[in-house]
Amino acid sequence: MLEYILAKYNFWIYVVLMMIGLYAMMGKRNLVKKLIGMNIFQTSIILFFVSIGVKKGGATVPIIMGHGHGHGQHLIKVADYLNPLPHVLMLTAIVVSIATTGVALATLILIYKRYHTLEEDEILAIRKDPSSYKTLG
Amino acid sequence: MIDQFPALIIVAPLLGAFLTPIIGWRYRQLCRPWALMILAIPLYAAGGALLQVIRSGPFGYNLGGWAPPWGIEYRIDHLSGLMLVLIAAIGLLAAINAKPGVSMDLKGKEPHFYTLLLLQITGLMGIVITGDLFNIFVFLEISSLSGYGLIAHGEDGAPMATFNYIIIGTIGASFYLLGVGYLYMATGSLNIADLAAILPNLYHSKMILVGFAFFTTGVAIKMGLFPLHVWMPDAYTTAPGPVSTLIAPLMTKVAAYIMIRIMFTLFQPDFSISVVPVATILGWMAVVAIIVGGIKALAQTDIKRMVTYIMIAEVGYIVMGVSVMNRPGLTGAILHIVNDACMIFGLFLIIGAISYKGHGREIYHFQNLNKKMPFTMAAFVIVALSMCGIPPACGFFSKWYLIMGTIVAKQWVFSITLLCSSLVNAVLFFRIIEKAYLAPLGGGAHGHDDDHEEEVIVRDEAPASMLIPILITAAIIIILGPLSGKIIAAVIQHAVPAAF
Amino acid sequence: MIWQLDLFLLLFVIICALAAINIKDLLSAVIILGAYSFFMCLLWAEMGAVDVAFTEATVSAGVGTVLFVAAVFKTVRRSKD
Amino acid sequence: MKNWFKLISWVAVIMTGALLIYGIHDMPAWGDPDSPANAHVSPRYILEATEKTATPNIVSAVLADYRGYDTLGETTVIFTAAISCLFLLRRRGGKK
Amino acid sequence: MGEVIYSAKPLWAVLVSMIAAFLILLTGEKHRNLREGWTILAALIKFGLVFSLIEPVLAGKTIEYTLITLLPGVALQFRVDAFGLLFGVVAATLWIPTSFYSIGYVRTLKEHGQSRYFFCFAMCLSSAIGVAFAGNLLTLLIFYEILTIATWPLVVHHEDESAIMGGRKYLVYTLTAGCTLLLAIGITYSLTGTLNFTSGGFIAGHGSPGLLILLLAMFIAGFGVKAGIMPFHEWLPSAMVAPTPVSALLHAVGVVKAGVFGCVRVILFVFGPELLHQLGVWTILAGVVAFTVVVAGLLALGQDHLKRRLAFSTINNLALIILGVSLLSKNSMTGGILHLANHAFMKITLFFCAGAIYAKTHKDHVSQLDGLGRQMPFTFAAFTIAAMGLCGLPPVNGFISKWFLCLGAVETHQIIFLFVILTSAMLDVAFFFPIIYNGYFKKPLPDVAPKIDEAPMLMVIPLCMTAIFCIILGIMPNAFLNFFNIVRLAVANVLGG
Repeated sequence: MLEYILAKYNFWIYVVLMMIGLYAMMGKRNLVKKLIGMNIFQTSIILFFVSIGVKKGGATVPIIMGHGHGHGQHLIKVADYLNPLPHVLMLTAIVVSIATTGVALATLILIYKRYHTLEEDEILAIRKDPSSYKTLG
Repeated sequence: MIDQFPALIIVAPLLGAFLTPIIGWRYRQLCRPWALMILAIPLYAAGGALLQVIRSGPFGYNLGGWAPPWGIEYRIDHLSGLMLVLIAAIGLLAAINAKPGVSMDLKGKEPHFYTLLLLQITGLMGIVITGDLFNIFVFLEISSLSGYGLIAHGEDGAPMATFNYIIIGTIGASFYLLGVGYLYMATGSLNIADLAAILPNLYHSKMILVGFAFFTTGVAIKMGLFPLHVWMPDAYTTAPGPVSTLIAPLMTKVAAYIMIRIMFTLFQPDFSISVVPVATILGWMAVVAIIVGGIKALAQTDIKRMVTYIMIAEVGYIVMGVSVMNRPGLTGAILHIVNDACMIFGLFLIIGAISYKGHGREIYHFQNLNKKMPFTMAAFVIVALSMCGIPPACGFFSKWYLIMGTIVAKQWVFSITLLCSSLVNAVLFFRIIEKAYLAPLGGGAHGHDDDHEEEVIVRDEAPASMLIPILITAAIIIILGPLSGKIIAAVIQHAVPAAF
Repeated sequence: MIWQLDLFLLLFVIICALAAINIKDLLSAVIILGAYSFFMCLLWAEMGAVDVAFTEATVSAGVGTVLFVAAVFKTVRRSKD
Repeated sequence: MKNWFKLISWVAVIMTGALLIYGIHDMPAWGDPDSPANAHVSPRYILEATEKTATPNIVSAVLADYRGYDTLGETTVIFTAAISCLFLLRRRGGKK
Repeated sequence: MGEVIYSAKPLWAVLVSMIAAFLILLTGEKHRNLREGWTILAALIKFGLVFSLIEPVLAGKTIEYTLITLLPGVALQFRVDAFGLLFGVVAATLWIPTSFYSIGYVRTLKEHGQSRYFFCFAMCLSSAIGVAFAGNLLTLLIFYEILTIATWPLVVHHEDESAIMGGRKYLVYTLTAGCTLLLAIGITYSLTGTLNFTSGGFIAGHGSPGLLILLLAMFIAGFGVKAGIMPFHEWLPSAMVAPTPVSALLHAVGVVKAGVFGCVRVILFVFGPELLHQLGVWTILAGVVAFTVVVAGLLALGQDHLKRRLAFSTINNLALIILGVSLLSKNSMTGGILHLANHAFMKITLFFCAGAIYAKTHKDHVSQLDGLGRQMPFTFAAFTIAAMGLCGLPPVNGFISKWFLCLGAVETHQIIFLFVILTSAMLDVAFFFPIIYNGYFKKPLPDVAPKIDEAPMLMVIPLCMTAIFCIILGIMPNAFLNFFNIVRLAVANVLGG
């Protein structure tokens, strides 16, 4: 069993991270905490993708060195280089995640301007009963 | 020219979006004509592409000249052609409609609004046109991000609603991405056509099952299928008028499109039937969605919120059509995507016009509205009848196919649910029609004697830029109905997998 | 690949993640999130995804943290949970 | 209400986790060079990218060329986010 | 069946009043005469179109027009056969007097919302003709639903509490019925793959007997709501709050007849006599409607409100029509289908009379009519003629249809149904003759004018015309419109003889 876990430990870690992130997004009442959870959640997916591209047995970074234009093409061996595709995808995913975070933070500032708090339950209370706003504000 | 249509559909609004802030920087008034002009291009190209598909079958377009599994392929088949035309048409009409609403709610931010509108359309069209799973994710995020920005600018509760939408929407998109990851891990490919060829050998792999589960959950979040709908009513109710008009009809429908793609193009139908009981689960979720959506809608007095709950029920219709797994059901689902987009669009247009004229959105505000806004209300009646499934409006025909699907599948509970739901819709809409057209209850007829002067009610119609899209949409709703036979023969029947 | 380093990084990542969502002071939480991102970069670099690691270091650990810190300064530092 | 909400989120988290763990069983061994992901599409990038695009970095080659439209989309995402933030944070009704 | 003619005439017969409806809406309240002109013009054109169809149909031809394909094997299709033509002719003919009468009625009472009123009226007629000429179940359903919706504004026309409540009840009943029909038609389509009406039915041989019986029940319930079959009749008396020409239209021309028409279509052209004999359900069906016949007659006795009494009489007579058809013998079918036409003429006369009385004197209860015959002799004469017809007395047309019904009941050896028909005639006598007697012979109430003081000519002339028609049709059933021949042909088509 231990061996089984160790064989794919990256995947296990990503599952744990994902659960942490998901829990923070759903269970935490503070909006910043939710965003932190979102970041963890997204990075865990990136970790998952990067793990897909790993090749054991001496594969290196997918940068081909020392070959001029097309010469020596026969020297390139697939097994020597890591799978570049997941890396490409994840570059996009990182950018997407930071963009989402940016927009979410902008909304966060709007929310704070309006309610002067970032706790979800307090905001809900204010929305239900606008008079409680003054006591908190 | 025709060969470049697929690229044109995406590139034109994208470039347009990049240029809009530059134009708006100095000449703010030019933003709207510019956006309209830009939006006409994809409509034209999408129409041309659809005709091309009808004439000579699906075709692909390799971006950058790289062959499909390696490069990104844009693929237009019957289903995506239809969706493209739908999105482009609704986008254009929504942009025409936006003018008065934007100048009222979003004064001084026209460039931003039109940029985000164009980006939204780009994102939605990109989702539909691309044949690459990861590219769908990218476009999904473009449309979601522009949606977040637009919605957050709405009335009082909007930022909070948007924040929830961002959190839940990100979970949805990430689940989708996770699904892509699992499929990539199992097959090594991201191209839908390529995957569809590889996958059948792997149907019993647990990775595929998990990937499929994440796909469906992610997409279900985006389309607001019942237990995952929590973000939807708040977001669409609080969004500014022109924004909900644009996003509400399209976002859920495009998500439904992704679901149909995944279940019927990416996976073969027998995967969803024999390997996973997902069809049955989805069907019962749809039943719950329809019932809960209907009940919640009945409980609302704010008509905009009511419509969002109706949308939840309508999403249930589409999912139900998918879940019965037969030809009439899927035909009905696809037809309902089109029809429902038109109907919901019409409803939001009308609500937008009514709020623009300063009338509230509560049902009692509709009193005597037929005298103030006769054309708007006439269009409302048409949309309402279509929602109740009264022929010859288009709602009847999609409902017919959906019911046929449930009958063929011998799912009687589903059939009864659909029928009851159209009765619920009748209650929902006739109470408003009654309010708008008839004298207040207890007031009595005011016609028998002309002795007492009626209070003079001045006609106060919405401006032309709002009224024209409303009337066009109403006309489309009527025309689509009798034409549905033709649409199905020309387009939809080719979109249904041959296995059915 | 050195599995001890690997394991150490993975453990650290998880500890940072747990800390980030449990610390009541939002500024510290955000800084810890930056550290989390940084450890993640190391992990990826160690797995050979240098481009991803660089991007993550600049974008997430860099820009992201800055954005978060700015937002926290503009709003409130304390959190209830 | 708060406890109820926490319970829901715990259930959702555990269900997701269970699903993920269920999926791990059939995964190819970590770092297997012959796993489908490493064997189907990507070899061609490694073999021909340098030659066809004249870039030593395969990741850049794929990013900018093979999947160029993903990158275009990525740029658009940034642009969208920037415009969204501007749209939200600029003062309402500003007269320029 | 004989040869098929392809002609757009049925389509135009439907469209003409729909076009008129929009012209009416456009013309609006300001040009009242022009607006009413559209109504009359459309009515005349429609009548001409439908009339021109009689000859070819009697020559054994069928007129077909396919508009657009809706489903594989099912088109939006008009097909005029003898039975459909009968309903079409009745509706088109009666629209003319109703139009004149309506104009008189709304102007006398200075009704509000007249444009809406005439718009909906024209839409109703359009869809009624559409129902009559529909070539398949789906087309029938489409026009049937349009009819439902177009009638609603007429029912709630007065916009007071009872009107709105009546309207709600009407909608609940008819829309639920529409859903039931939709389901039934869906099942039929999934069983047979076609929906085209065929003389003698097309569903035989598809599906198990149990399913077919369930299907028949759904169809009869769906159409029966509009036809007022008990226990689905509740909406009909409530809908009496509508203006009288609307009640006339509801009861004589359009709505309820569309329900009866649908029932008969289903019985004869979807299921067919043979299948019903096989299934052995016709006795149950006949029993249910026979029950409606008797109970509606009894309930009518208890009504003091004139229009409510007429409403129950309508329920009674409609059930009689369906009874005739469901007995499935040649004579009973002839009687039933003929009664569909005859009842329309008689009942519209009665409603016209009730409306004329109300418009003139604002009286609408039976007990208020004492001695009114002296003030309004023409109205009362017409009322008497029509009432005699409904009781089955010669020489009014009701006699002929009831005679054939009785013959049919004898033919089937089900004496109980003969008794039912005779009892209903007795009940008719019992609830109509007191009105006539009171009107002529009782001491007038103080507010009755001593001299002749009739309603406006626009109302009296139409009601006299329809009354005279009742007598002419009673003496010469083939006069003008060849009703009897059409009915014979329809029955012969069904029975394949």
